[in-house]
Amino acid sequence: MDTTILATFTPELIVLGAALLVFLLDVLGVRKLETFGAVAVSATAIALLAVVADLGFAPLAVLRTIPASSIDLPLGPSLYVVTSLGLVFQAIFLTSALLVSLASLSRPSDEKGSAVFFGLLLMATVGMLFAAVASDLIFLLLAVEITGISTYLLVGYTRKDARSLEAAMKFYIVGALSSSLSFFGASLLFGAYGGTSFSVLARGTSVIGYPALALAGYALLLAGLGFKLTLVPFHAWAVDVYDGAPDDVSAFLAGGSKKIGVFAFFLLFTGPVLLAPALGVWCPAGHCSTVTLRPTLELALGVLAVLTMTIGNLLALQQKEVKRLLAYSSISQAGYMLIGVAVGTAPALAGATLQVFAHVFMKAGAFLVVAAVLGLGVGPRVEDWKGLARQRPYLMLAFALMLLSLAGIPLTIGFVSKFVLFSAAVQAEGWFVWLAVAGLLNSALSVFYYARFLKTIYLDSPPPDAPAPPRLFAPIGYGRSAAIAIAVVAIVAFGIDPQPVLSGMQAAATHFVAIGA
Amino acid sequence: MAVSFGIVGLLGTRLKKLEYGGWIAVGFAAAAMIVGLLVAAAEMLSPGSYTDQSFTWLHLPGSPGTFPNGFSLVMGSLVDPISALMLLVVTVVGFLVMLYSIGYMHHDHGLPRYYAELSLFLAAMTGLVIADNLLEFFLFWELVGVCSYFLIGFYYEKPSAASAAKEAFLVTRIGDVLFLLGIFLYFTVYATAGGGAGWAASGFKFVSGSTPFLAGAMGGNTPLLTVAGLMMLAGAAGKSAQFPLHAWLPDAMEGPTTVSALIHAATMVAAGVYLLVIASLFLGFTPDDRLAIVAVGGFTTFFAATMAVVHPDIKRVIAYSTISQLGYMVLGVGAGFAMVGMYHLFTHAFFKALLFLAAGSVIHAVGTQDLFKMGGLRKPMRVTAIAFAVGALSLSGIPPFAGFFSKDDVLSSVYTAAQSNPAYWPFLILAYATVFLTAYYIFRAWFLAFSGDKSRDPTLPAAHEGPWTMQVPLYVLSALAIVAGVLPFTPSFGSLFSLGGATSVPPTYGTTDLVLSSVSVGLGLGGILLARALWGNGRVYVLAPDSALQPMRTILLERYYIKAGYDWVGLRIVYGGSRVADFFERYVIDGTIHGFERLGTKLSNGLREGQTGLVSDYASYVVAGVIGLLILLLFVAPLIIASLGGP
Amino acid sequence: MTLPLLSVTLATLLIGTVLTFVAKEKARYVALATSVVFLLEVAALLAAYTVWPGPVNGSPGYANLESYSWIHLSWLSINYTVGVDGISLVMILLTAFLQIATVVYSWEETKEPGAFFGLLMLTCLGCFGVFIALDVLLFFLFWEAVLIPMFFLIGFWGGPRRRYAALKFFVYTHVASIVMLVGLLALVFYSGAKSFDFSAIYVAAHGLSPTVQTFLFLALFFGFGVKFPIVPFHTWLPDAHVEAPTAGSVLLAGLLLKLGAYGLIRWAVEILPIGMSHLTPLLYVVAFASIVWGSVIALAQRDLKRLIAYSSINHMGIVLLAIAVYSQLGLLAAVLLMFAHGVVSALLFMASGSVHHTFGTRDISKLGGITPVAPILATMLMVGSLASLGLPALISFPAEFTALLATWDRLAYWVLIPLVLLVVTAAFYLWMMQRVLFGPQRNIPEKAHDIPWFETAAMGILVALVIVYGILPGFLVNVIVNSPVYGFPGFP
Amino acid sequence: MTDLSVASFLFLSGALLAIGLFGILTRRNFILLLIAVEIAMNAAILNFVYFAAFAGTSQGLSGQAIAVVLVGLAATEIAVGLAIVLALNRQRGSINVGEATTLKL
Repeated sequence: MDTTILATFTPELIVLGAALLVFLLDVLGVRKLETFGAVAVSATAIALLAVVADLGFAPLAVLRTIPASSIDLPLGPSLYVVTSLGLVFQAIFLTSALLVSLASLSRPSDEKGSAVFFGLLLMATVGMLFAAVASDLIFLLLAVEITGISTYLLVGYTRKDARSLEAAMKFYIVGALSSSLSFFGASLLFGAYGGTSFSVLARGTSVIGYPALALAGYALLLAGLGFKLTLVPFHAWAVDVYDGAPDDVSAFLAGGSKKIGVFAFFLLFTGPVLLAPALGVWCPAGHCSTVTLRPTLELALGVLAVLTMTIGNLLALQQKEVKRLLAYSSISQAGYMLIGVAVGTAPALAGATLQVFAHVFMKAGAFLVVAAVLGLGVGPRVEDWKGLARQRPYLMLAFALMLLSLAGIPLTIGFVSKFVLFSAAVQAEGWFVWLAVAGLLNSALSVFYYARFLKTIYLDSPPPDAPAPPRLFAPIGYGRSAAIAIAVVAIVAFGIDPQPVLSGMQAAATHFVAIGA
Repeated sequence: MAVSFGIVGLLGTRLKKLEYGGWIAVGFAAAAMIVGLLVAAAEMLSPGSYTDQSFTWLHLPGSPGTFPNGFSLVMGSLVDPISALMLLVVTVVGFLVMLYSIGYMHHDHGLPRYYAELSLFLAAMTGLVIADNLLEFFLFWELVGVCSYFLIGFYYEKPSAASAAKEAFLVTRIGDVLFLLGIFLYFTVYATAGGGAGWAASGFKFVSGSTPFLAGAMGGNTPLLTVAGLMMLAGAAGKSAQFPLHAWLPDAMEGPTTVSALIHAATMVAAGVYLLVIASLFLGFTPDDRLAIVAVGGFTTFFAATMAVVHPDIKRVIAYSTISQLGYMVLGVGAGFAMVGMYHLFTHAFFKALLFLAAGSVIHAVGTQDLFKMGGLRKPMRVTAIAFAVGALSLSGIPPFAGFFSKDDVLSSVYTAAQSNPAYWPFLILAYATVFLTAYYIFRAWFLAFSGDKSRDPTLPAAHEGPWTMQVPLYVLSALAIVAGVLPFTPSFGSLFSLGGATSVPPTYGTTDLVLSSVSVGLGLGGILLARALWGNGRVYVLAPDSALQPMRTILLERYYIKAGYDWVGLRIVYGGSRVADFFERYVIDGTIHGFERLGTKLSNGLREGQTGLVSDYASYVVAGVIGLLILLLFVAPLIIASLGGP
Repeated sequence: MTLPLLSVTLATLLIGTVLTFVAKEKARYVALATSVVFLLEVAALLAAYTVWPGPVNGSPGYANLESYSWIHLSWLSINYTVGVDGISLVMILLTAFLQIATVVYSWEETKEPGAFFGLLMLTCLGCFGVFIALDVLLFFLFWEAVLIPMFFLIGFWGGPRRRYAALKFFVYTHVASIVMLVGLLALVFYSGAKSFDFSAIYVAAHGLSPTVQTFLFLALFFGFGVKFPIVPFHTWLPDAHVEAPTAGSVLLAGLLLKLGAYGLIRWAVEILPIGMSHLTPLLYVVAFASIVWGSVIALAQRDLKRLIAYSSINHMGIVLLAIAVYSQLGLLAAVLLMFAHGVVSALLFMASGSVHHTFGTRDISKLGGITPVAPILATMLMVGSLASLGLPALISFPAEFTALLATWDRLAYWVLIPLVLLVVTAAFYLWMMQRVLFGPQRNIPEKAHDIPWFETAAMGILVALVIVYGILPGFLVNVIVNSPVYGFPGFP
Repeated sequence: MTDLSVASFLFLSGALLAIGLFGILTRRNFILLLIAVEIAMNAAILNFVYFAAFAGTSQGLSGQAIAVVLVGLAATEIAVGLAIVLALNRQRGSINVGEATTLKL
């Protein structure tokens, strides 16, 4: 039994071990950033291979640690369950961690606190990996907490920069608040159902005859986890944090850790509860009606999705600073993902998953490029980037591709993911069609600021009197170049032919939807 | 054959840049004339025969209403008696005018353009004449229209010329679109007729297989047929400057006199009448149509003549007389004797061209068109004076000049028709009154220009005859203006006055009814005498300022304010309306867009105000969100879902 | 067809576009070469089409059909499916001609030539793609690929108010294309066709209830209509035209407006005839509104480009009318008119562009008597205007004639509306010519001279087309009526 | 037991949560914020304990166990919070969050 547990948690253990190794090395007095980086990169890479193998990717069959027979089993009392969709998310999480640590290799090798950085990065990843196999609400929340706490520290790890400390502070306070909210919500559910296992939630037989209790619990969980997913109105922290945090950390937050929220939403609001029976009669304002969880939640999710998309884009419309612009855009992107959760059908989940997958490359990639450019001494404001395409054509080409993908321009993965997502919404019929319309209108809106940004980079010319940044033509380092290159290749390749990933996600989603049964 | 003429014209246009391009154009015109003569001769040798060659231009798919199985449009050439006759007129006058131009235009610049456009016109006109179906007819119809547009605007630096050209195009355009509708109606009529399907398939040709025209196939008095006829009339009215679409022709005199002679007297304006003539056969006008045609023709005849009475400009006088004479032709067709209209068209082409060319050589000599400056030109320009006189006599219908016979036929044909339909009487009277006016105004012009011993305006240059190229056409046309009237009496030539193989309709009514003839001749002579009394021997009859006729005179000079009315409608109503619409477009429809744009920017900045940077605020957003969610989930959502009829 | 001609052509354009972008100063040569090759390939396509046996009756089979699976899921299958029929071929021919003409016309573009010509190429590429795509996603992909470059063309090579114009153009057309996309998706999923393939949708759509068909058609009509543009969603057009660089206006009027009409025919009319039949009155109203509004407002314009823009609205209104009457004749007329208007409006916009940079203004009330100074330019403008007002023997006449005939056949005396408006159209063109070409010379700049060779060449090509297809439209007609839609059951 | 008592207990924990939230919204002193967060957290813990006693557990974790875990978690959070406080204090010599508003808009 133990061995199977260990086998099940191979990727988690690898990454955890790597984290501990990093801290150990630090204690042993190793100071070279490359060392820690190498550990992180290799660990995440190996774990990634393992996960992909578990997904049934034939060439890696030898690395397989979980037999197919024990994947996508119906929910039981245990704390964890391995679903193929969970594995897909694990792969996504690991990819983002891999990209970031790869890029971080290019930071000055004598940088202080690099061990802390990589260690915390790996710890956060561990949390995310655990969340992906959670089968119990508390287990899930604890995993989320692991990630949360690590990322609080990650944001402020330099302990010098005032901006990043301020960011860490805000992140921490809002984060702590949200976690207490989620736990309170969990406690209410515990009361309502007499348990926190998803199987219990799925069965939906309430111990205490208050549908209100369950509804309130879910409401609080929506809020608490919505913080992770930067849903409006729980988004305000994100902009400041992405702005203030060290650039590579922003990349990880936007591209990686935020996605944990998406899967948490999948677990809480789609799979298990999809088939949950009616909660019972609930009489708000003297008007009684039988409350069924899923439709009620759909409404709330839909509202949140539209709010998030629209306000996120509107906020970005007039934004003048690069990192904040990207932050706002990632808020709106979260809204798109939420459409998938609201619709809740297998195609929708597949679409949302693809969107998450795409977002890793688009957003993390974009932040990595920003980190590189800021490293060149270019200013943080959009107008500082005028005509940058002339000096750094390739870097800017990569950036342009990422922006186009974020804007959902055809032949990029961003387009495919949005397209699948919205098609799924339309295919689900009913009022979800309007979610698709809202999403499309928003993507139209978003194109404005992306286009304006591109125009600044490509067609404007820098003010003649402004002095050229000192290290304008300095190399950006192999690790970072590699990471960016991977992102670009992924964006274009999957943009042209998403079939390989998409079919896998489709299958996984189909199983996941049936998990509640 | 249409092709060959097309080539003629196009070659003419090709030769713009060459030196002596004029002579080349003349050469081609001569060739055209020879062909024309040959065709006519051939036609006379085998009376009533017709030859038709055509190819399918377009084969169109079906349309459920009228053409379920689709139909064809063809291009071809049809040579039958009447088209041969028309061909004759066009080519002969065309050649003479070309020749005349050599002398008349020699000191103008832009000659290549002139000859090119004139050749193109000749080509198009011949094409129109020998078109073997209505669509082709319409095609060339429009082409001659645009040629006239170019030639009226030949002196395009003159604003008046440019505007006259525009006006001509526009007014005829009104007729044309109605004509187009007429064509649709005609298609419908035929496609639904007995055996119409085959007809449609063969492209609605005037000639189908062995049957010449579908004469009377459409007989009867269906409303559709009536409307079709009226539309044809509208088209003809536009081209032939009949009331109320007449206003453009006088202004068209802005073009060179040669152009006026060829296009706006002899050929193009006659195309309208030609259309009515053939339409009277392939469509068969209903009684209502005929009455409408007669009304238009009769009224125009008189109406135009009155305006000619007072006008000081020699060319405009002739222009008004053209409108009036076209009225006679329309009258003849309307009366039910198409060939009579054709007959008058035939003679009129010659004597009106003659008049214009004579007037042209006067203008060429003295450099003005104002009759009241001329005078005493009889001595220096004997040839011209005689030529003009011949033309004038022919116009006034004095025997034995050509005009007498044809006009007399028109009158008597209307008289004949009036016997059966009293509604024709008023127009018959108008027609007779016009005979008197015609004689008066044309001889007023003659006396003003030629009588007396010196010109009234001493500043005018010493007059002289033009070169031989200008005189020859005068001789020829004078001769024709005399003999053209009697030519049709010869059986072979008369056979040209027949349509669709119907037996020749010898235009000989007038000769049988001496009373009518003598009345008209008497009126004509009366007019001449009055003109002589008032204007003879260089006299100028000045109307007393306080005379009761004064206001009438101004009305006539102002052309009954019809042109002014058109301009007013065009400017105030149409243009004004469009300005209003434009305003609406810019400020109402567009304004909303601006509104949205500003709204977006405002929203964006307003929302960003919320990013205060103070963490407590962020926390408060979270709390607010929680409360909102609780309300939503606990109260709003259940109610909504319940109202939607439960989960 | 063993050779995948369409894909080859697409590849040519793609490569050409990329090369043009990187070619910087030499861009124009690359662009020209690409366009020429493209034209040759189109000629080959036409040749292949003339020997094409034709579709099996009632089945939407298309020539040069190619289909490869692209994205395949349990609930949707997206293919790379391309094919042509007569309608798309005629449009493709137009694209090829306009591409060459545009490239030649802007031969001496100096501002960022690489990007400029690249964007021109990209626009044409997109249009070509739209015309060959037989798969919803592919279609939408190319549709967007047209939108973006045009946005940049207007926004960065345009006139003083270009930012606003570009924005407006973008908002209108993008919002419209979103509605269109939703409509198409709904069409796919509601009809139960799990495939985005045209023929699959065509077959499945028969199962839709009339109500659903009507709503879907309405969405599609709006989506495509804005591109037409239909009143009252037309105000983006004049601004876009006025501000766009000449080449931009040419492609805008010549091709982009046709995309709307083509899309409507291919994705709405052919698939949802029932839905259309329920909306015919609406279509008629909109069409008549566009016809009237277009030419009435044109009468009030002083800017040459605005005038032509509004006359475009009028002409596209006639196209819509011809589509709305829904008869074989009407469809033929619509396509013919699309082709004709494409060529003529391109010619007119080129001419007005030349007027602008030769005489420094496009304000009709300021211009006057340019004929002696620039006879060639004057001739071009005159031919364009005469063609546009429907003079026989010029390209528009056969189209308008058939369109009006089809209208007469369906709507009887309602045809008087377009007929009367023909007079108005003639009025403003004649007025414009009188003011601009004729009359005394007014503020002619000192160094004003006739247009350079490349502009002459570009317009010469179009003038040749105007005359050739005016005299011999038979070729186009035969190509069009050989389209599968003419074999569809129940197509009157 | 009756639902009434459920309501009363819920009222208690709810009040606790409210107090915590109120503190988070109104305090500017980081330390006080930490305390407020703790109070909010304890509301949840209290719930678990109470519900465990009331409803028992059908399967999975027991309420008491969860409560214990959460206490530990809360402690960790506080530790992290204090770390940030220290850094912040060293950095700008104040722990007033009202002064740390350089990142905005």
